[in-house]
Amino acid sequence: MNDCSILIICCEKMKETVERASLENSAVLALPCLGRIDEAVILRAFRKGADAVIVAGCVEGNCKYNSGNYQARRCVNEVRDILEEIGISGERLEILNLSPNQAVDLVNLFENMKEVVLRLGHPDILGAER
Amino acid sequence: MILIVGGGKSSEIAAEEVIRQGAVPLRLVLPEETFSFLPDVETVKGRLLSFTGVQGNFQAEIEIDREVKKFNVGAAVIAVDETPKVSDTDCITLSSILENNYLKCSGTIVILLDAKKPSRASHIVAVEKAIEIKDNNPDCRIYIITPEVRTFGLDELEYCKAQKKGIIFIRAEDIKHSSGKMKVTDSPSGKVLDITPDLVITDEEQEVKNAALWAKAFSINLYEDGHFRLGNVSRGPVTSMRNGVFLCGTASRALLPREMDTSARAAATRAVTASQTPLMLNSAEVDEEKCASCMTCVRVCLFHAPSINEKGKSEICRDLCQSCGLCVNLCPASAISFKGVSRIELRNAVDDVLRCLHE
Amino acid sequence: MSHLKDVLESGKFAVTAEISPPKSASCETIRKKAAMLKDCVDAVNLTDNQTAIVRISSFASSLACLQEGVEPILQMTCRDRNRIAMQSDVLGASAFGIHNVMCLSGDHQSFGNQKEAKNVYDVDSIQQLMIFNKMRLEGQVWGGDELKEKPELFLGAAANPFADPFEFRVQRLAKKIAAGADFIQTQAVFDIERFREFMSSVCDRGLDKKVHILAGVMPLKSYNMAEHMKNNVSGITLPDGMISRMKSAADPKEEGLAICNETIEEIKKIKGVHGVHIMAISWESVVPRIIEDADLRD
Amino acid sequence: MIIAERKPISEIISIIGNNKKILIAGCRSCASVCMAGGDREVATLSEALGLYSDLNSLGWEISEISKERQCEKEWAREIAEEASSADVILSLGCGVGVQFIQEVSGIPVFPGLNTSNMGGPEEQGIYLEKCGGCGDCTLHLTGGICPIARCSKSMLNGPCGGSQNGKCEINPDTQCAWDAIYQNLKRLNCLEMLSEIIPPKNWIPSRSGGPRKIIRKEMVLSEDEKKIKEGLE
Repeated sequence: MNDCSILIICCEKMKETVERASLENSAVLALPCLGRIDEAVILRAFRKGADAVIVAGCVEGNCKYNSGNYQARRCVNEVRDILEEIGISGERLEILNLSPNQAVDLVNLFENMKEVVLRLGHPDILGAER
Repeated sequence: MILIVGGGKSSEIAAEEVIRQGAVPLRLVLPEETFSFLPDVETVKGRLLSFTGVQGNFQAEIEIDREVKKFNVGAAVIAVDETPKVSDTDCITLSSILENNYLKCSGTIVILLDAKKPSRASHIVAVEKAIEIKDNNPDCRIYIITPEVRTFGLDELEYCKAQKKGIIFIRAEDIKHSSGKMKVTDSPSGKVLDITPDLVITDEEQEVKNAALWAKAFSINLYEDGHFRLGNVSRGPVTSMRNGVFLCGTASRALLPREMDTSARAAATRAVTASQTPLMLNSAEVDEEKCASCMTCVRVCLFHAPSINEKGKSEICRDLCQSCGLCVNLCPASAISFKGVSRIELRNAVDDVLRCLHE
Repeated sequence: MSHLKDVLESGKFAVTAEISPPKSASCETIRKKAAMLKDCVDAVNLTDNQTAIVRISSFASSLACLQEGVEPILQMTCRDRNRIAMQSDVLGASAFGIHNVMCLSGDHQSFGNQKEAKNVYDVDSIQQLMIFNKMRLEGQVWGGDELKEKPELFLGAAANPFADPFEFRVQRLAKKIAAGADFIQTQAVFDIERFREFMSSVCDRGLDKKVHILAGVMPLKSYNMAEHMKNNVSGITLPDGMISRMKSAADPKEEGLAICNETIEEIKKIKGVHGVHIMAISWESVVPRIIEDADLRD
Repeated sequence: MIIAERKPISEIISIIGNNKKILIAGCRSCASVCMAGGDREVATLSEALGLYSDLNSLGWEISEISKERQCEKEWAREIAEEASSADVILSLGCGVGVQFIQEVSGIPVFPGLNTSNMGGPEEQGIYLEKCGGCGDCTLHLTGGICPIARCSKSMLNGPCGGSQNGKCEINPDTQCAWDAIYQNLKRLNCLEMLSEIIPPKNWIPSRSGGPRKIIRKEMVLSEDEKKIKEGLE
């Protein structure tokens, strides 16, 4: 079951780090700043077949626009509550604050996120392209 | 052309560096401010009314003795320095020694360093001056009383040299100073010392005059203690929160004399390069039909870009918008957007990115 | 008409106690407790669903108390009754010989066991006094309709010298007196300093001449009762000294009674206090002993 | 403004029951300002319900619409017409909006929000009740702070015995309205206002006097004007 698909949402600055980590079986969605993510984007990702979503942004305080990663954390917490209410485990969604040269943290999180997906299996979503 | 604000030392170095980089500096000083004359730098006394436009193409409106002139500048450097607060007590201050030299005084001299907001260099200046006074007349007695001796890095050698020359440092918190007599308790040992000084020199509090005035004109923020807020770490050391506006001088960060020099030159260099690389960010736009005038965008944007216009709807100033998309996310009526991050575009982006993952 | 009224007006140092009606349809416990307090207190408060917990009504408890030969003080909160129910209950009480009525704002229902109930608060305690005062003086219900027979009432109210804003508390007491309060029972006194300060400003304004003030005292039974009082009973300030005494006491009950005794001694010295109100919640049996120790009965 | 809060999603799901085609209707006035029912919240709810439907293969069809206000018959009618093919309409407007749409809609209209009170933002994201809508405003007597709405016991001669360091007895982070009134009158130095007793309030104009109808006489069209108007429609 290596076909688990994980979406990584990151900001402009992180894009290069995420690509350098070249994680297989993952898709990358880059936005001008993490502050742009709203709940609908993450919920849409799950709806379209993502087994897990990692939100990767700069360390809090380093965001070029100052509030990007704070807002992303608030959004992730809100989505986790909604997922729990709907019946999807909140462990499938994680936010990670790292500095551009710390790709290793992303790889580690990616690995144990895979284990989470292995343990929990696919959220059998009818509409998702499989 | 580069606009340089401020009349102090930092602005001189910045202007000099701008010329060295081959650009033309325009120095702006407030009418009531004093400034040091620089031969080949045009200095203007006036009030900055507005600073619009983007990096590489700013328009500065300056009111010079009741006549409003427009200047087109590529970038700006705010090189304002802290000035000592005029203290009401009549004793001699550190800065006054620098001007009219008291080097020839004798007897017991006490240098008291306990101002709440001293300039970062006050301790080193005090130690250097003490050594000079001691060299001039070796038989005078000098005490330096301070809760903590703040000489950094190489200046520790000065501190050591001063002690070798017999300058006595007392680390004291409670100092009673009345009618010519001083009672000082040395904190580490607790012993009380009685000193009758012939001359008392103190260091003064520093303040940034008119910081709010400049911040408003340039739409940049201040720290709580009134200094100019630096841009975020990822923007670089001498940046402000606005592209194309750079900060140096002690009004943004407490600096040692050497650091003032490097920070002024750095700001000038960045300003010259910025003026030659115009920045075209596509700013967010508001669909006035949908706007509920709920002020969320005004409240969340740290760059003061959105404001409510006279029609009661939100309007985003193109010059200040960093196109980060925070307001696009939080606008409850989804009235704000710009190319690439609208709700539909983002929804399709998620669909595409996941579809090609599954192929 | 009201024994408590006669005692207070005769200048004697009045003593009142408090019985909390049980959560049951029988008032046996009230009768037993009333019997205990029979000849050592001037009157007994019957609380009205205290802390918004459903108990047998104050009216019924007062009747049972009266039948045992102890003068009741009927308590009526603004939480559960609008002005219609209040005025009709007061008429009933007076008809059955219950003349002492105490007007209270009442604890918010979120404290009790009916948290989802809708509260009333049609009027507040001061407006309640105004309404009852008009009934007993002019023989009219609020709005002017005549009553065939006027109720005879001796009106009481509460005052909390330990609540904020402290400097406004005396002025609020003045408002209650203007509205018609005859006697006042204060919140339990633990912080004697603040109570002394309160009483001195009461006397400065000559209010002690216009109303009978009874100082509330509450014997502490245990350390965690003291902690409970300090943290989650609103409007009570407990000095830390007292709490540590309770904590380190070998026999907390004795220590509590000792503290209560000391407080009463201090209160007796304060000018303007016309009596003591002993709130020994679910410890009514100790009241005679408290009165004994502080020789309140001459 | 009217302050409302979205119902928990699990409750919305149980309200929808086994209806299949759902139109979510947003409102761009108060519900948007308090971040409960604007376009953004409609999009979030739509994705969430879509995800739930996919998860349990219920095959829901969710469509979205947003109007300037739901509490106008014209816009309510437009929403109802948009829902021609839907089974139910889930309105994210306040309670007023739900009822306006239901009046003109042939299919059931369910509330997506819990409408709470009239107030405003204390800061971004925190909304406080300010007005109780009692129909007989006496703010001039209480230093511009309304005890009917902001005192837990709606007292007119407060504070009660439970007010301590400016907080209400029922909840440490609820401000005691009467403490605020006292401080405010002190600041405006008209503390003497607090010495007069406010008599029992006339509650007739309030909700307890029955549902209220406010009429602006000079704005009501005459019968024949209405006929002419209807003729045009």
